[in-house]
Amino acid sequence: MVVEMVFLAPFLTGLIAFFLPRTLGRPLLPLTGVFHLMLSVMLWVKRPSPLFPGYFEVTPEGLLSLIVISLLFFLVSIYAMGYLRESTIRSENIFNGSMLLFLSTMTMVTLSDHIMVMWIAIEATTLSSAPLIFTYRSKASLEATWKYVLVCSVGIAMALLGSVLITIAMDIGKVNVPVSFSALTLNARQLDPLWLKAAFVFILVGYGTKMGLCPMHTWLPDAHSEAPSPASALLSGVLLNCAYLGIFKTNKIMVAAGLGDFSGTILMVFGLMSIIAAATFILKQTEYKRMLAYSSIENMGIIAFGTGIGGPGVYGALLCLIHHSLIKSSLFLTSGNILLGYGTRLIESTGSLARRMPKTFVAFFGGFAAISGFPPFGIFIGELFIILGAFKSGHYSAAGIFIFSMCVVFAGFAKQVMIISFDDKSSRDKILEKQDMIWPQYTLLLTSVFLCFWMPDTLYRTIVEAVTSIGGGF
Amino acid sequence: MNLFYMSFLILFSGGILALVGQRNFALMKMLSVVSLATGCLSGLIASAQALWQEKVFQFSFTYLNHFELSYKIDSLSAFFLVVIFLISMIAVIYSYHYMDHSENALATSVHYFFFSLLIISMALVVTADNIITFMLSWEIMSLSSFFLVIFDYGKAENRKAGYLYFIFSHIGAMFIFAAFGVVYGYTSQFGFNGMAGLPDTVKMIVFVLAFIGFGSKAGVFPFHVWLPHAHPAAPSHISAVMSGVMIKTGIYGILRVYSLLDYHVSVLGMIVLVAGVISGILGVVYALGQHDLKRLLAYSSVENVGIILIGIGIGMIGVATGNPLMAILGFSGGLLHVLNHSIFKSLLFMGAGMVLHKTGTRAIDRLGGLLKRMRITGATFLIGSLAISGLPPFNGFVGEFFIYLGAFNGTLFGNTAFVAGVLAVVSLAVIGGLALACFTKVMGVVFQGEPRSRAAADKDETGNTMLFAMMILASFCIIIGVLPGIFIQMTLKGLSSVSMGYGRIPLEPFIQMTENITLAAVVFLMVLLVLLAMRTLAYRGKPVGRKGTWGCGFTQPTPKMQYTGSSYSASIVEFFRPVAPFQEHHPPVEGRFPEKTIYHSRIDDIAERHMTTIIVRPVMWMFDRLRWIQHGDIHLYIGYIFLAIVVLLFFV
Amino acid sequence: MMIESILFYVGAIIVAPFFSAVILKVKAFFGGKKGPPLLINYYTLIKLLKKGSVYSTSTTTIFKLGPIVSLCAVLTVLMFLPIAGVKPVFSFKGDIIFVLYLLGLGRFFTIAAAMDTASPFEGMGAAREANFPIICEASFMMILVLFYKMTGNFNLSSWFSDTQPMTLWQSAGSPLIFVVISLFIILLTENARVPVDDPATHLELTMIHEVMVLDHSGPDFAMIEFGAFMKLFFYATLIARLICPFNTGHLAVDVSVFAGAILMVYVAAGITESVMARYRMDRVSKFVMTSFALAFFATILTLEFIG
Amino acid sequence: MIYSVDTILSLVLLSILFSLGSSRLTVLFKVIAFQGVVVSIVPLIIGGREFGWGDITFTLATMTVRGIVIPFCIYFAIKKATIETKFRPIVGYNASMMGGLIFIVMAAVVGGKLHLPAVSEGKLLFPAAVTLLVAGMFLLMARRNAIAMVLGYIMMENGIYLVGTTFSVQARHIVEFGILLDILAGVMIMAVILQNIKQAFDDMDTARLRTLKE
Repeated sequence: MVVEMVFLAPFLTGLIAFFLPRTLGRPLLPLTGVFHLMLSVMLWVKRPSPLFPGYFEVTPEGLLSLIVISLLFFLVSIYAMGYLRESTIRSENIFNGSMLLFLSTMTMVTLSDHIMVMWIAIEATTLSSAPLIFTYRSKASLEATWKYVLVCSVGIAMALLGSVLITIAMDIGKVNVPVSFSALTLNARQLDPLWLKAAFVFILVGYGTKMGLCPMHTWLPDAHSEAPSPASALLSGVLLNCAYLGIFKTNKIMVAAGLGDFSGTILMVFGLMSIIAAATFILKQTEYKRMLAYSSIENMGIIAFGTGIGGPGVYGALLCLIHHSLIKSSLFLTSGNILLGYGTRLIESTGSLARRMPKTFVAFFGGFAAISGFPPFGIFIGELFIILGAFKSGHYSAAGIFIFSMCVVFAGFAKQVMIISFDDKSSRDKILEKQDMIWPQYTLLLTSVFLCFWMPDTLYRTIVEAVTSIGGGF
Repeated sequence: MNLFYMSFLILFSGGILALVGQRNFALMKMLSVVSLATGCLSGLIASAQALWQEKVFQFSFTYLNHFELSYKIDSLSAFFLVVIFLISMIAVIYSYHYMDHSENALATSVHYFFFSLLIISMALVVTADNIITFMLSWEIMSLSSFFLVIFDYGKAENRKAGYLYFIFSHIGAMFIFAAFGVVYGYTSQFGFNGMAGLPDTVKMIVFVLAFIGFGSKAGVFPFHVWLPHAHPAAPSHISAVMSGVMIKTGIYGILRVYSLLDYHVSVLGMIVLVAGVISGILGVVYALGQHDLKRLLAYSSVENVGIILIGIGIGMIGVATGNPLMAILGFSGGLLHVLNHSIFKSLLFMGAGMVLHKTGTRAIDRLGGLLKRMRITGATFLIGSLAISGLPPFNGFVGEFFIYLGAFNGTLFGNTAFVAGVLAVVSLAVIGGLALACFTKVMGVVFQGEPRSRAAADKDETGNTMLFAMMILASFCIIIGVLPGIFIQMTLKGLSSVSMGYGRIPLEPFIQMTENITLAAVVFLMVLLVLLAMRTLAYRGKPVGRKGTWGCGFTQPTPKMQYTGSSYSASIVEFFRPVAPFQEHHPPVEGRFPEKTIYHSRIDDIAERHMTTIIVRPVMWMFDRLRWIQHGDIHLYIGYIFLAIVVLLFFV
Repeated sequence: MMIESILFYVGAIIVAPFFSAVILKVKAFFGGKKGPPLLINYYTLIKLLKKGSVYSTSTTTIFKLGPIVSLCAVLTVLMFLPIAGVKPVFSFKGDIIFVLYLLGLGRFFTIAAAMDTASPFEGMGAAREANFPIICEASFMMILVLFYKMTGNFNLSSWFSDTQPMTLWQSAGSPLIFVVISLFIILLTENARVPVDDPATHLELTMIHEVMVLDHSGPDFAMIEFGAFMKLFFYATLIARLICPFNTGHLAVDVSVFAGAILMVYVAAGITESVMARYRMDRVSKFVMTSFALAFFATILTLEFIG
Repeated sequence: MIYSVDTILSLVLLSILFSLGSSRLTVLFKVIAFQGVVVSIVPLIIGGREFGWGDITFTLATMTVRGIVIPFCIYFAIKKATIETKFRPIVGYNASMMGGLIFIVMAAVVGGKLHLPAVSEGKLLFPAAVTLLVAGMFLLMARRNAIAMVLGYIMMENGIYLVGTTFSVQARHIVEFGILLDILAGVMIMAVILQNIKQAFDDMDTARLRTLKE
């Protein structure tokens, strides 16, 4: 068992998938998914040491992301089987291959420890997901891909510069260790603070672009809404986590270097801005997939905010991170059902979902309640801790803005969801719902419910490990 | 103890059964009604025991490996548990015949599921003993009740109601989050215990935040806007539970926070009192102006929450000014009114449900004369109306009587207590008068006179469980009204866990007061009996005829000529015009042979009206100003990245 | 003592119709007429009791219940009333609130009975009956606050029995005049007298109380009338004790002084009716507000004194 | 040695100004290729490091990719006719050039104040790197032609590369190579997108790519 195997395996199958016809390529997705899930679980249980230490490392936050990615990909791949059957995609081999490469690169992000390797992996996620967004080959999807690739590449280039600045900080501080997050965290005090701060700024803006923090979020609604739903689910569900991982690890160095206040404040500001931006566009949204995309921006804002305030907030942020992945991907998959059923992305052309697609409705509304922070879904606990943490750290006005903008987001979101679910439009006919395009969502939601009440001890300890590593906790 | 677990288990299984058994409608309904009712009954017994013995139960579970879900049933919780389980049980019984649309089996079973969740979560809210537990139960309560509100989502107004309710409950919850956040910020523990040790200004902030949060659930003006929309939208027994019980969890929250903070200054009491006065008076004025039976009842809930808050406010000021008698009278009056209101309000909603069920309309001015065929409904509704108007010898009077005594007691003392007392007394009097007007209107227009439309004509009452439920509640109204002793003891026991610094409350003086009420009520009933006997004597052998109503010389009366609800309330509403803008719409009657004309009137809720202009529009405007950032131009998108870096580099 | 109280109670019930006739007599005097005999009300009651009744087809049991409950309410109320300074039959802390709400109960049933007939005129009367007393109650409560503040007791007997009214005057002084006026306004309003209502008008549209009982007949109507006499007596007693607060301790003297005082009240009501016209309906609210303002004013003024 | 580095770098600065001031895309292509070659060589010739075969191979590879493969990859993706279409830029050419000049001066001043570990060996290194970066960014923001934007991105990457390889001593070839591969792949994907844009819209104006908005 080698750590690197986890991302090499999907990489290989991905390469193969490019050359396979659709009949063979399609089952490859869930197969790889299962295999990957098995590997991830083994990784979790055994925690082996990597073949290239210094480049790769198994960290608690990485494990958390990895297991989420794995689970999600597996469920999404099952959904994708149904989705590909229902919708017409011209070159499916590219879709399949890109999905697998995407999985591989995301896995690599979670396992990488070297700053540059991390950057390479994150940039690779951009590249491997670009074809996914362009799947439908429409003008709109072309535009979305163009913006996605260009904005993200520019943003991530900033992160590269930031990474370089870290090495400069090392040089000035005369630190001679591998350029890996773990080594740097240990020696953070010796790094030059000025250059470290500059590096953090660049890395935050860079990976923040990828994560969807306002004002660098601009590509996100376009990309997430134009991609086919299984891809959107992955983009929103886990890709954002990967970018967050980069910020998280850098923040770890900052905290270790005693610059936690600086980085925390910046994270909080960006978090709040993201929530406000999301609120702005959710309020009068006309397309439901864009609405979900903005909701992702909101949640990334929440997570950034939580990470920024520290203390219980970090714990809350990590909970939000996990649950947001589960729930948002479920929502995007559900939006795929709606898209297939109604054939439109416009909110006002939908309606009566509760009557016409009851099963989809349950998944959709459950997802909505979950993402809005209602129990028994996990985001509730996450948001609770973030709010408590914000008050604990004395950021009263920030907490006020946070709560206010969350309320606005909720008002907007609820309005659209009410329209989609209940509005009485002309037709009341049932729309056929396929079983295999329902239960992946249910599984995701139920996982979130489950994790809201009981967590395996190892999961809890891993989260706490990650939380304490950036100075969070109770 | 085990009984509590058992009742939760039965309740939950009832909900699950409903979901599972939706294919067989009759069986599903039977099973879930029986199990929900049994669950409520066992919970009722358990909580009544807990209240009576004044024992404190505590239990907790590990939650998410590190935290605790802890529950504590002290006497205050037990008091509210009694109310919750009692009313829920009766509402469940009522629902058996009310939910009789078998073609709607799926919706019905889902409704039972969420109903069971609602009961459970309400019970958990009043027993929760730390922040996480409380918020968890609170949010589940909001969510499950939301689903009950949009039960009939086919109607646009119900969807609007559900939306409003959703938003308000979320925002309210956020205020409570904030209150607890402040607490946590100072105590760094999730338990409630440290709250008494907060600095004074912080206590003030916490209380105000919590008051807004809980007030929005309780329906305190001006946070009540959702209430008149949501309560009518739900099925009637759910309206009964929501109006009767669920909004009381807000009251519970206020009391609990007050008790935990252990902060006795008259300012807090004044806040509560003034909020109560405003909700009370405006609630009933708006109720008076409604044309929709269930909306009217919903506004009347706002009024009664106002009365409860007046009681609590008097109690708080009593404590703050060192005036134990005033305090206990106020608190116990308020608590008793919690019980009373839950009884008569659910009774009235059930009556309204029967009317709606049979006639298919909630419009007051389309009804009339129902009493002739719906005898039990009418009689119980009459009792409910008398009780809600606070008239003796019914239960509504008892609670108000205690609040009056407390308020009058307050007038004996220094400035704050005096002002509070006078304010409470006068406003209670006004509220009483208005409530009387309001419910004579309902009785008179809906149940008496002649049917105003075909919908109301010749409608019988059917559904034994519905009638049974109403009769039970009506008898409670009389029992509490005549024999309030035991119930006052309940409230006093409930109060014993509210920290006022008095130690044990002596029961005797208060029992004495209830005995007076009993005496007076018995005297009244005796006189009534004598008079009835005399009346029978007076009519013995006398000719008794029946004829049409004398039309003062007009020979062709029609039911349309009757005084309508709108005309009945017009002059009173007119008096309150500044706070209840009254709008009329009727095309002028023109020409020698005028066309048919219409008349339409409504009164606006100023909170609702100004909510749009003061909050919603500015917020929308503000956010609209931000919309340009997503303009689609990639050059500027890249510019944002650049800008972000440049700005941040200034702070390095 | 108890026997004495009950005797006075019964006595009050018996003489109440007589006093009401005084008003008619006064009005007749002002109109330059001879007027009905002073025992006219007894004749009317007996006449009504002898008759049968006709019920509207629209009515239900509530219609029959109305007169009984309202009469019963007033009968019960009188038990708490100290008549001529004698202790009442019952008395407890806060009895006055019970009394006021009992009167409210009576009003509820009067209104309900009126609404039962489906007559537009009775509905109109009912609406007015529901409207005007709202402020009356508030101002009554204001007066109670004053009394309570002065005496520290909270029942009718502690304010109106024995020499207590004297104590009220001593501690309150001249502001109590405001209270008397305020109470008089309440009396006029609650009992449907001019200028709030004109029981003798010939147009149903302008009536309040009388129009509500249009459809009652026979013994039912007798009960209503009887109840109205006693309600008037109740309020008149309160005012009489205030304007004539003396108590000698000799029962006969006290009773005659009380009788004189209460006669003054009735005459005053009669004079008011004779010299004033009925207000327009929308002015009535303002008139009633005056009583509240007076009571409020009195309370504030007095509090300045007792401080 | 120092002398030659600064000479080359001044050429680079000149080329930046040139690229900002030119309306012709072919000029831009040449400039990019030139810069690619320069930034690949500079690390080799500064610092007086001992360099072995590995370094030389790597430098050659970088040079090939940055100087030849990347520009040509885009060049061949688009037909020549399209390349020469001109659009009015968002910021004018002369203004751009003036801005570039001012920026170079500013960068030189700031660079002088910062005490970077490796900067003592080439006075123009910092200004050149930063200017490359900012000029690339500027092209991204100020040119409406999609191709010019991609070229701007490449210029920016060149700047970052220059910073990375010259100011830090921590370079590892395998990592550098990974980065290079990423950029190459990125540019190739952009080339594909450019191709698609041309097919779909028949020109390269980014104004056509503004439909997705709120």
